[in-house]
Formats: sequence, C-alpha cells, structure tokens
Amino acid sequence: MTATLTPERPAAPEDDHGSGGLWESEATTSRVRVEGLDLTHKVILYLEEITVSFDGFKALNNLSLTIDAGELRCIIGPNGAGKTTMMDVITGKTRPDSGTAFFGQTLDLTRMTEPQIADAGIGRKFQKPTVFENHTVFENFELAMKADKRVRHSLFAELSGEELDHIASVLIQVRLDRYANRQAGLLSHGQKQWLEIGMLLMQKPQLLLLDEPVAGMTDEETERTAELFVSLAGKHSLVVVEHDMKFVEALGGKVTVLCDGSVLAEGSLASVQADPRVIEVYLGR
Amino acid sequence: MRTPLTLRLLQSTPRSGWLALAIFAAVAWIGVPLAHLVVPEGHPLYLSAYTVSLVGKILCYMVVAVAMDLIWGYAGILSLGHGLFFALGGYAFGMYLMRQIGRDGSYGADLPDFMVFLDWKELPWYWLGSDSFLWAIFLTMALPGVVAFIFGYFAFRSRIKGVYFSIITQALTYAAMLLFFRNETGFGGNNGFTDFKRILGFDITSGATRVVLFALSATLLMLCLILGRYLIRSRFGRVLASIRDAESRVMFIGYNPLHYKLFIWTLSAILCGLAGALYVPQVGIINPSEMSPANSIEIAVWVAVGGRGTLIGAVIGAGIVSLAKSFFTVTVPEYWPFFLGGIFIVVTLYLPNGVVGLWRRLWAQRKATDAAPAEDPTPAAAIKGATA
Amino acid sequence: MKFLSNFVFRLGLWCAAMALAVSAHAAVHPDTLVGFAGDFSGRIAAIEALGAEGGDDARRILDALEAGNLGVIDNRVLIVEGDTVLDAASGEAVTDILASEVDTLTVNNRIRRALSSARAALILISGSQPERLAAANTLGESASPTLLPLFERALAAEEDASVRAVLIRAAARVNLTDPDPTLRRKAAQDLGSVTDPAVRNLLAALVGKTGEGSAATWAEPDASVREAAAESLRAIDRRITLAQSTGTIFTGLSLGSILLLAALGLAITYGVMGVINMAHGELLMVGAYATFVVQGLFRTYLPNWIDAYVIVALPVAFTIAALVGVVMERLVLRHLYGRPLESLLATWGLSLVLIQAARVIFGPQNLELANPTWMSGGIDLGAGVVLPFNRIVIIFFAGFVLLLLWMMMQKTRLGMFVRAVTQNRAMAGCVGVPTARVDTLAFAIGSGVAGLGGVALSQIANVGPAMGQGYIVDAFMVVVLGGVGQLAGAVWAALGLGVVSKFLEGWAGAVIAKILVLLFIIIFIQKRPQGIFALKGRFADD
Amino acid sequence: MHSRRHFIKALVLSASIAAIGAPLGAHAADTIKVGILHSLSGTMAISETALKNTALLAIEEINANGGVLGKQLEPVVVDPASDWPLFSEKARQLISQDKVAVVFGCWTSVSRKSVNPVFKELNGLLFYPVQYEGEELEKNVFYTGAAPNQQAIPAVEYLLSEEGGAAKRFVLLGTDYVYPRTTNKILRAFLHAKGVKNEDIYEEYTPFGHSDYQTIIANIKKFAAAGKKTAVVSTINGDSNVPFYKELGNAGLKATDVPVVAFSVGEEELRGVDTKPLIGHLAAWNYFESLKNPTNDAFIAKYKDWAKKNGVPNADSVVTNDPMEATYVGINLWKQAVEKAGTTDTDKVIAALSGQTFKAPSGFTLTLDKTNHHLHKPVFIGEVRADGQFDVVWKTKAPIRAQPWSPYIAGNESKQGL
Repeated sequence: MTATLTPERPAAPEDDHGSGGLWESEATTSRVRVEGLDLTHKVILYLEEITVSFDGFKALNNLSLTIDAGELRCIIGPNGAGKTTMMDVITGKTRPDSGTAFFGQTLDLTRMTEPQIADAGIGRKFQKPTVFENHTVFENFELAMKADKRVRHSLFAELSGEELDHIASVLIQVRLDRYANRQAGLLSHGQKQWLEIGMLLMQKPQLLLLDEPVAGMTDEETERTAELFVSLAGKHSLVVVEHDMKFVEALGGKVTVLCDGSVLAEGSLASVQADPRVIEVYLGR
Repeated sequence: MRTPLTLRLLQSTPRSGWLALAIFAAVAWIGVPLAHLVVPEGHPLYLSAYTVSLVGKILCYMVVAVAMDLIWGYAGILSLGHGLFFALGGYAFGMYLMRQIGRDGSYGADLPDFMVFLDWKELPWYWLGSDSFLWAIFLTMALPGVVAFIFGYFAFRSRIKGVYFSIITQALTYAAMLLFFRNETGFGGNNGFTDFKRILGFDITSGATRVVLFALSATLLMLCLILGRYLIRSRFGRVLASIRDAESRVMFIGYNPLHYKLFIWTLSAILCGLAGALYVPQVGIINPSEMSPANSIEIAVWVAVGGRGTLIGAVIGAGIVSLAKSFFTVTVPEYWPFFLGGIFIVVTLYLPNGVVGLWRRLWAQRKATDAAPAEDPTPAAAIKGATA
Repeated sequence: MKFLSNFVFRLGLWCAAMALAVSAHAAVHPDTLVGFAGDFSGRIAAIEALGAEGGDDARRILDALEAGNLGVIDNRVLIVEGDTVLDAASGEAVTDILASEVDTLTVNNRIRRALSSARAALILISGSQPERLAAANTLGESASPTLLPLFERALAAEEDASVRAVLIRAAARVNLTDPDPTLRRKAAQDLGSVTDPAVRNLLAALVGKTGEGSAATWAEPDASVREAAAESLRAIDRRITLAQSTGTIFTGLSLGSILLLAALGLAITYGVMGVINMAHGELLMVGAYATFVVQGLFRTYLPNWIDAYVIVALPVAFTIAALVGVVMERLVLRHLYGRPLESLLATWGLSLVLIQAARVIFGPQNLELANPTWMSGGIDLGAGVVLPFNRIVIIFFAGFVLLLLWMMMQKTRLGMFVRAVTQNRAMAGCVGVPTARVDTLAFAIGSGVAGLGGVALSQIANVGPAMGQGYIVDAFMVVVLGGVGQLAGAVWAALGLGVVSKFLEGWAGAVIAKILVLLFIIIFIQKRPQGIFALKGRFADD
Repeated sequence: MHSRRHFIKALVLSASIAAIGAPLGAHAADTIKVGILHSLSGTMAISETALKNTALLAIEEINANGGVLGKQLEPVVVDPASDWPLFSEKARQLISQDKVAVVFGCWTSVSRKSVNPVFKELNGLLFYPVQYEGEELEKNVFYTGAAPNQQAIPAVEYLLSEEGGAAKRFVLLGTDYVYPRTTNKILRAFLHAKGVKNEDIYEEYTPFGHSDYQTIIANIKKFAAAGKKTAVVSTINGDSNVPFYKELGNAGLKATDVPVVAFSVGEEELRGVDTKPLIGHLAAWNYFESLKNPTNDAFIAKYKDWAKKNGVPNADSVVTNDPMEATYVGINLWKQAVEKAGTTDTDKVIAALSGQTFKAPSGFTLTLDKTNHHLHKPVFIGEVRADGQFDVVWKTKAPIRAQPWSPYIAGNESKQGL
C-alpha cells in the first residue's frame, strides 16, 4: 500500500478510459491534460509574482514562493497576510490577477479547475474543518479515495478489496477506526480535523496544503499530528499554515513569514524569529 | 470481480420494498383494469373513469415529485422551473396526439385546427415527424433533456447556486410560458392542445386506453423509484449529497460538481418530460399555464410536504397535496386556499422533514430504546448545507 | 376628395347658422334648434349653430345637452330640470308635458366633440385668458376652413400674446391650402413653431411629389412655399425627435421606478435575513388595499380633502404593511432563518392565505382608486408625448423612499446593525447586536416599504387580491440582478431593466421584449453569478 | 428498514386515492343536481365569482317558484381554481360522480376547450355564458354569450359610421391569446371588406398581466397623428385593463379624439377604474346594467338583494353585466327545456332547447337558434359614464343570429349548424 504513496505516480484518468464522453468534457478552460508530474528540478510548486486584489485591496502582492519536493514548509504570518488567499490560488479557487503558479515543471495551476488540480495531486485542508457531515467517516474516506472521479464511474463504482484495505489503514493512521460508521457531523472538532487529514491522505496527494490543522486540538492530539506530518514529509510535500509556534517548532521544517501579501522572511524558525522585521510585524501591532 | 448490475439494482432496494412494489404493480396492472373494465358499475369495487384518470394524473405528479426530490432533496438544487420540463414533455407528446386527430378536427383538414385557423398551409419544420409515435417518445425525453442540459451547463459552470439558481429557473419557465402563449409560436397559443381523439389508433376516451395509460404511469413511477433508489445508494448519490453539503470540499478532492449536477439535473428533466407525456393524454389538455411559475413552486411544495431527501416522501407529498386540492376545491370551494396555504406553513414550521419525517419521529419514539439510525441525515445540517 | 366635400358641407352649415344668428335676438330662435329633432347630422349642425350664435341662452342649451337633459317630443326641444320641463328656446316652463315623458337625447363622442368646439367658439371671444387659451387650443386641433372667420375675428380682438400665437398657428393650418402663395408661405413659416405630428404630416405633404415617375408634380407649385415648408419641417422634426426620445427614456425610468418600489422592500428582507419572501407581492397588495380604505374614509368623512388621501395613505399603508410583516416574521419566518428555500414555501403558503383573505373580505373584483387631481393629466411635450403626473410623482417618490432608506441604513444605529447582520450574522450577534430584534425591525421596514410601493402601484395599476402576483417575479429579478443585500444594486437593476424593457418594447413588441429581458437576466447572471454588486473577497461565496 | 415502511405507505396511499372517488357519488333522488364550474380562486376569480353568484340566484329563484318537474334544484359548486386541467377533472367529477343534470360554467376559451371532450365523452350538458371567438360548435355545449358577429363586428360598424365618428384608421390591441387574435383576424378581414387598407390597421399584443402601457399608448398616438380619424379596438383581457385605462386617461387620449371600444370591459371591470377620465370610451355588449326596462330592473333588484342577503363583500356596490345576464338566461332556458322534455336526459333536453325563447333582462325576447346552439342576441354599444355605467348610444333593432363560423375566415363558408 505504501508504495502507491510515492510521488511519481501520474494522475491521468483520461488515459485509462479514453477521452471524449459527454460528462468528461471540461467546461471552463481549454482542456488541460493532467500529465505525469515533472519534478526534474526537485521543485513541486512555483509561485511567481502572484498578485490578487479584491476591490483594490491587495490580498497578495507580488508573492513568490517555491516548495521543494518532499519538503515540509510552515507558513506563518499575521492575520490578513494572505495565507488563505495563497492557498486559494494554488487550488484554483481564486484566479490571480497576475503572476504564474506551476505544479511541478509543467502544470499551470492558473489554467486548471479545482477538480483538475485536486486530481493532479494537490490536497487541501480548510481552516475550518470541512467534512461531509451527513456521511459516515467511512463514506467520507471512500469519497476522498484516489479513484476515477467521473460521473460514469461513480454510477457503477464498487469498493475493491484493495481499496477497503487502504481505507482501513488510513482509519488506523488517523485513529478513527473506532468511529468508522459514525456520522461525521457527530465527531468532535479535533476528530473532524483528523478526519479531514485522513481524507487528504486517501487522495494520495503529492502536495498537501494544511490550513491551521491543529486548531481546536488537545495538546496530545497536536503532538500526534506533528508526528504524523513529519512522517509524511519526504514522501509528500507539505505546506502548513499555523499560528501555534510550538507546533511549528515541532514540525521543524523551513518557515516562511508572509506579511501584506508577500514574503517577509524565510528560513529556520529560529532565524525568522530573530529577524527584526518579523518582530516588528508581530510585536508592533 | 464486479457485482453484475442487475444484482446491484436488486440489492439497492430491500426485499420488503420489492414486495411492496410487486403489490403496487399487481394493483396497477391487474386490479385497476379489472375494477374499471370488468366490475359492473354500481358494484362497491367498481372504479369510475373519474377515479382512474384522477389517480393516473396524480401518479404523473408523483413522478415529477420524485424527479424534483432527486435534485432538490439529494443535490440541494431547488428548481423553480420544473414545470417547464413537464410541459415540454407534454407538448412533445401533445404534437403527436394532435396529428392523430387527423381529419376529425372541426375544419376537417390535415393540419391541426389552430394552424388552419392561422392560415398556415403546411406544418412548420419543428412539427416534422410529429406523426410518428416513436419520434414523439424520443422528443418527450430529448426536448426537456436538451433544454435542461444547455441551461444547466451554463448555470452550473458559472457556479450559480441557491436562490440565484432558483430565480433564474423561474425566469426560464416564465419566458417559455410567454413564448408558448403566442399564437405564432406554433403550439396553439393559450389554448394549447386539446380535443385529442386517438393514441396509436386507439380511442383515447375508451376504458381500455385509460387503463393502459394508468398502468404506464404506475410503471413509470415504479421505475423512477427503483432508479432513484439505485442512484442514491451508489457512490454517485453520495457524491451528490456531498455536493449539497460541502461543494468546495468535493471539488478539492477531485470531483467536478458541474458534471454531477448536470447529470442529475438532466435526468430529472427527462423524468419530468416522461411524466408530462403520460399526463397529457390523461387530462386531455396541455397549455402554457403548465409553465407558470406558480405551478413549478407547487412541485417544490409537494416535495417539502412529503419530506425532502426521501423518495417516498416526494411521492406521498404529491399525493397529499393533489388530493387535498381536489378535495378542498369541492368541499370548501371558497376557502380552500386557507387550508392549502395553512398546510404549507405548518409543514415547513413543524415538520421540517415533511410527513415522512413526522412518521419517522413517531416511529423512533415508539422504539425509544433503539439508537437513532445512524444513516439518517440530520435535517438541519442537510438544509444548511443545501443553502450555504 | 372626401375631405373637400366635408369642408363644403360644413361651410354650408356654417353659413346657414350665421344667417340664423343675425335674425335672432335675445332668446335663441326656435329654428336654430330644429336640427335637434332631426337626424344625427342635424343635431351636429344645431350644435354648431348654437356655438356660432353665442350668448347665455346658447350656453344654457349646450349645458343641458351635455348633462343629458335635452329632449325632444313632437319636434319640440325641451330641457328637463328635475321634475320641471322648460322650453329650450325660450327657457319658459312647459306644463303640458311631464318630465318622465321626455326622452332625452343621447350624447355620444361625435356630439361631445361638436359640443366642445361650439363651447370653445363661445369662449374664444368672451372667456378669461386661460379659458381663451384652452379654447384656442381645442379649436386649433380641429382647424378647418369653416373656423377661419372665427379665428380672424378672435385675432382682431385678442391682445394676449400666448393666445394670439395659438390662433395664428390655427389660422396658418387652414391657410396652408389657401390659393394665395403669399398666405401659404406665411402659413408654412408660422407652423415652424408647432410640435404636432399632424401638422408635420401636412407640411411633409407639401414638399413631396404626387404622381408616378416622370409624371410626378410637386404637391406645392410655389418653390418659395416649399422652401419655407421644408425649413419648418426640419424644426418640427428636431423637436419631435427630442420629445419622443425624452418620452422613451421617461417611460423606461417610470417602469424602473415602479420595479424599484416593488423590489426595495424585498432587497432589505432578503438581504438581511436571506428569507425569500414569496408573500412580498401580497405586502404590496396590503399597501394598496390600505390606500383604498383611506380613500373610502376620505370620501365619506372628508370629501373636500379627497386630494390629500394619497398622502395620508402613505403612513397608513406603511404601518399596516409593517404590522403584517411583523406578524409574519414573528409567527413564521423567525423559525426559518438560515433555511431560505424552506422559507420560500412557507411564505408561498402565506401568500395564498393573504390573497384569499383579501378576496373574502373585499371581494374578488378590482377596487377603484382615483388619482387625485394633482396626479391626473400630465406635461404635454408635444408630438403626442405626455409625461403623466402620476408617473412623475412616482419617480420622485421612489427616489424619496430610496433616500430615506439610505439615510436609515447609513446614518442610524439600526441601519448599522442591519448592515452588520447582512454581512455576518454570527459575528454581529457576538459583538452584541440584538439580531432577533434587528430581524424583526428590518422585516417590518422592508414590509412597510412594500406597503409604500403598494400605494404607488395603486395610482397606476389595478388593485385586486392577486395584484402582488404580477410583481413578485419581476421584483425577484431585480433583487437577484442587483446582488443580494445591495440597495445600489437594486437601483441599477430596476432602472436598467426598466429602460431596457422599454427600448426593446418599442423595437420588438411587448411580448418578445418581456421574453428577451428574461433571457437577458439569465445570461447576465451567468456572467455575474452574484449580481451587479456582488460582495467580493474570500467569503464571497460562502 | 425504511424502504419497507415507504412502500407500505405507498400502497396505503394508492388505496386511499382509489377510494376517494367512490363515496362522492352518492346523492339523493328528490333533487336535480346542477353543477357550477366557475373559478373562485386564481386569476379568473375576479370575473367568475359573480357568475357563480348569478347562477345561485337563478337557482334560488327557480326553487322558490316550485323547482323543475316538481323537484328542487341542488347547486353543486366546485372551484376549478383558474387551472385548466383542473377544469376537465372537475367537469368529469360533476358529471360522473355528482351526476349533475347540467353544468353552468367556464369563462376563458381554454377552460371551455379543456372540458369539451369530457362533455362529449360523458354526454353532459354545458352552458357557456361568455362572449368568445367562435370557430367551435359542440353538440353538448350551449353558448349564451356573443359570437364575434354579435359583438365585435357591430361595434366596428358603428365606429365606421358617421354617427360613431367615421373612423378611417384602426388600432387592434389585445392580450396575446386566442380570443383577441381570432377576433382581430376576423375584424381585419371585415375592415378589408369595408375598404380599410393594411397600412391603416395597427395590430399589437401584450402579455397576460401586462401592466405598463406607456409605450403602446405612445405608439397609438403616433399612429393617430397621421391625419385620419383613428379608433382603438381593445380586446385587452382582465387585470391589464386597469393600467391601460389609467394610462389612457393620464396620457390625454380622450374619447372624442381616439375612442377605444372594448369587448372585455363591462360594469364589473369598470368597478376597478376611476372612470372620470374615460367618459365616452366604448364597450359593445348584448346587455348593459343601465338598460331601462322592467325585466332588467327586476333582475338588478334581485341580484342586489341576493348579494346583501349572502354577505357578498361590498354588497351595496355590486353590478350586473353581460355574462351574468347570459348565465341567468341560460339557466332559465334550461329549466324551460327540461319542463318541455319532461326529463333531464341530455339528448331530450338538447332537442327541447332548440327554439326556446326567454324574455331577457336586455329587454328583448331571446331565441335559442334551432341549429347552432347560440342565442339570437341584440347588440348594444355603450359609452362609459362617470359613474362606471354605460350610456347606450346605439343598438340593433332586433336580435342578431350568431355566426359561430365567421364568414370572414376562409374555409368556413360551408359550415352552418351542427
């Protein structure tokens, strides 16, 4: 099972089924074919000079950022720094006014729709845990599972034994095995966070975007989350937005500080904490 | 490796459900024909033509309600324009029925009466093939389907949701109604199509024809229920419910909601079209008022009264509201809007899950010791999701 | 040809009348009235004769005819006044005939038209300045050669410049066909200051050719007359174009203002509470019925102040509609917050109940609401374009209501609360905004505004139980097009829809225009799924 | 688990649906049932409620005089709610469940078209009391309202006459549906026959419920400015009349300049309009409340009494109008025919109806045609008065025979009776 978590697996469902049918045609953009991810330069995500403005307010201002393959990156920054908008840009929810965003060497994220981006291997966890509250934990996982996600397939889809195993293993991984048949809406806040992380894992993404993943968790849960993320790094690339400095410290990766829509500082946690500009932004407020 | 589809179709409905369907089928296919055609008039078991066509009409409404429930109850899309698809199906089949009149119209001409009257010398191009039964059947599905597909494609692509979507569906059906009101449009204007004589050569007013139409309506309803049941039990159904509850999440795990919505939307429109096609010969008229916004709202009301998100709820809702309307308009002709309006208010206020929800609550109270069934969606959350 | 023979016929009648007039002295000569006993054209002739004769007696007889009190028995022309019967010519009482025996003459449009000309002719010489002006206008519209002597007589005596101007133009219309080219040229020049399409057509006929191909000849043989006519024609066309485009824009604005009044309340209730109020149309109906009740009270108790009823109806309609709104909110909608699509069904039920309640209480028929005199009639721009006062008032009224609402939203604490709740209900609740009270108040205000809309609608459209149904779809379109919770959006959407509809209607007819507008809305929403003024930013589609 | 309950419920439901029809059929034999099929809710309630009232009044009156064939009449009132398919359902119910002997009802053409097949199939009897476009003749239907030649054509003839203003140009304005379209088609052919050319006819339609007549009135003014005498023929329906007439009044189009003759505006419709600016505009009907004759005085008095007694809202301002008179006449003709036939059997009553006469409130004795199921009716042209009533300015000397198949429509030459 773990073998399939390696990042070079291409995500190109069209190749398996042929292109064309009614339900497969893409609407919003000219067709963007999702090829295998090209990681020749060991960089999984490029953001270059991204600018996004809402009614004149620049949520992102010439933001440039690169994430290496297998890296675990933490993004911190005061409120309104543009963290969530950055995630919106990466996942296709918001189109930048200018700038480029590439996934690997070849996939232009600004020209892809959300489902295409998700299919290409970017998973996202929202700031507020967003799970399917009317479905059971198991069904949540089943839906998130990497599979052919077109209508035609969903009409006749059945779970194979392999897929059942995969779900079971992730259930254990995120410690929800005892709640597999509980309705997601009935879980605690922390459990929902885990559930969402688990759904991300079911997607087998190469890049995970995690927006405040430990908000509302107990200290113990936070600690376990950190362990999980660290174990994922290397096989996956992770971008974690977090306010909890203890958690950031526990993750131990490179830290990027965003402020007013662009990068203020980058480096280890200790180095950015010593940066006078960062101190000013945080303390001067 | 895979379970055969037929088996899965069978599994999607439990054995008791199949039993109930079988009894229903027996009543519709054998009981009603016997009671209407064989039992002599005056016998307590005799079913009058009035009852057969009334129930036949309501069966068509029930199909529409199920179609509505599929998109509103399960996908969270409230259409205030479903009357349009129903009417389009009705018109498509009505064209065939008009052609079947032949020269028995009041002008004794080959063309339908209203065309003779407009001085039209030949059929307009869009009436081509309307004398063929098969073409009519094709049109009853294709016309609503294509209209729904085109409209849905653009609307869903633009991510029009919630009230915005509801209102533009209303605009759509309203515009279509005005269009069909025009004599020049070529569908009989305000009078629409009436005075049908034959269907496939059979006298449309004969008892046998009526019974066949009834049985077909019942069959269509059963097929709708089985299909609906299968759909909502499949992964497709779960994706649909997920779209209703958290559309953005669905997108970020790689499903394209456009395709899912479009599929169920078009399917729903086609089912409405079929219901319309069966409705027209049973009530004997199709005219543009079927497309009026009020009629479409009424369809939503059926589903709400019965209980959104349960197929049987839609069926029950359509039955209760239609029967209540038929009943009150006779017993309290001047006051029935009070009763009907009152029902809508009470149901939405006190029965957020409709009659079926009430039934379940009572059932749950009786079996208070049992845990609440886990797969029951909590209504509040479902509704919140549907409208967020 | 037909025209000419008509002129000759009229001329003959006129001469006869003049002859009679000379022979008559104090009272009206009975011969003048003989025509009343004859056939239809005889009656017309008699009326014209009376007009030419003038004097109080003639006026008395014309008054009696207009009031339907003039009757004929055995060639005797009589006036019935209550139970007494008078001889029309002498004005003396007649005792041998009972009032009930007299079959009074029917007044129809032809007679009424002849009456108004005759009366105008009477007034033109002897009336006050405004009366003379009105009379000159009336006669000018139906200027014919028979009237020319009258115009000349009046011009000779007239000193008021404005009346003279009208008279000169009226005479010019007749002189356009005079054999004398000088007179014709003068007439063509005089008519340059008119804005009447009928005059325009007369002039246009002068500069055109008659006949086919090479055989064609100028309708007007004299080139200088043609030149004068062409110049006047250009001036008239300029003014007609201006007047008509003003008219089109005005009709669009007017429709827009009505849509706005119908939709403003909805914009508030929908914006604040996300409640789709299908009974909104019925709140308009409540406002209109309140206006009806106020009108009834005025008619009964304050008949002299009847013109003020609309003003008094405003606060009444606002209050009643607001109260109905509060009741609706407290009893039903309160329990449906956050469930907009369900609120749609409950309010649909409410609307059924309200409509039927109106039907049971007031009856199913439309109710009659009269425009007060200050809202009747309109500003005549010429060229057939009239801007009716009721529509002008409603445009300003819509602006006034908008201003009031805007002030309330921007300058008051309640307005601040309402905006806060519109933007983020949960957060507003957290910082201490009493959301439940704000909801009730906002709903009351929205409903009250709908009531005001109802007052406005009662002045131009029908008032009946189902009147609201006709506006609800349009109101929704406005709100959705404008963007939910956006007053500015609603204004743009309403005015835009109004002007676009009217432009299309002039071009494609009312039915197609309506269909096109609906399709336009559907397409527009594709482009701007959240309306013209959508909230932008990260939370826009949450 | 659920689904079993669902389907059991479904069965129970369908069984109860099946059962509901049956008990309604029971009825007592000592009365004759009479169906009244007029919308009491929805858009048509505005017009049809008064017809239901008239029918009840006539039935009460007949019962007070000893009923028909010694039996009392029992009215069965249902509300088809302005919903056309519901009309046919209710018609079927009245005939086959309630076993009514006759039905009085319908207003719109589409409602009549909706019930026609039902009456034919079940051999019922319908009296239809409203002026309509003709082009129809059903064995089971009696038409007590006017055919186009009993309303529209005389009205236009009047406008063409010297007395009516000698109009040369015509605006044909209507709501976009069958009655106005048909009437205008007939009128256009008629005007052609009278030498009016196409460029002197301006035809315009508005959607149902249209409430903004600014553009159309501006167009009428433009059209009227061409120098020839212009008249407007309005077949605007229902609620749209109020905004139309209000706009007309305020735009300064006076009846003396451009008269409007309407075929769908009567006393009841004018109750919703301030008529002062409309004085002189015209309507053509076969009856006006303002007609002075003893039968009409009695009819009006009876109706006003009835309205007061039965708590009709605004009972002191109720009016009578043409379709009400037609309803009243229809019921009485039916009563006479039943008495003549000695039975309520449909075929015998139909036979007995032919040639029946009745002294109508219009002051004329109306005859039911021997072949075409229409009444011979007098035509009156009325001008609007300030009090919302009409002054009759023209009337036919004698009742006119109806031509349901208009000779102005091609292909109708050979059609006469049934």
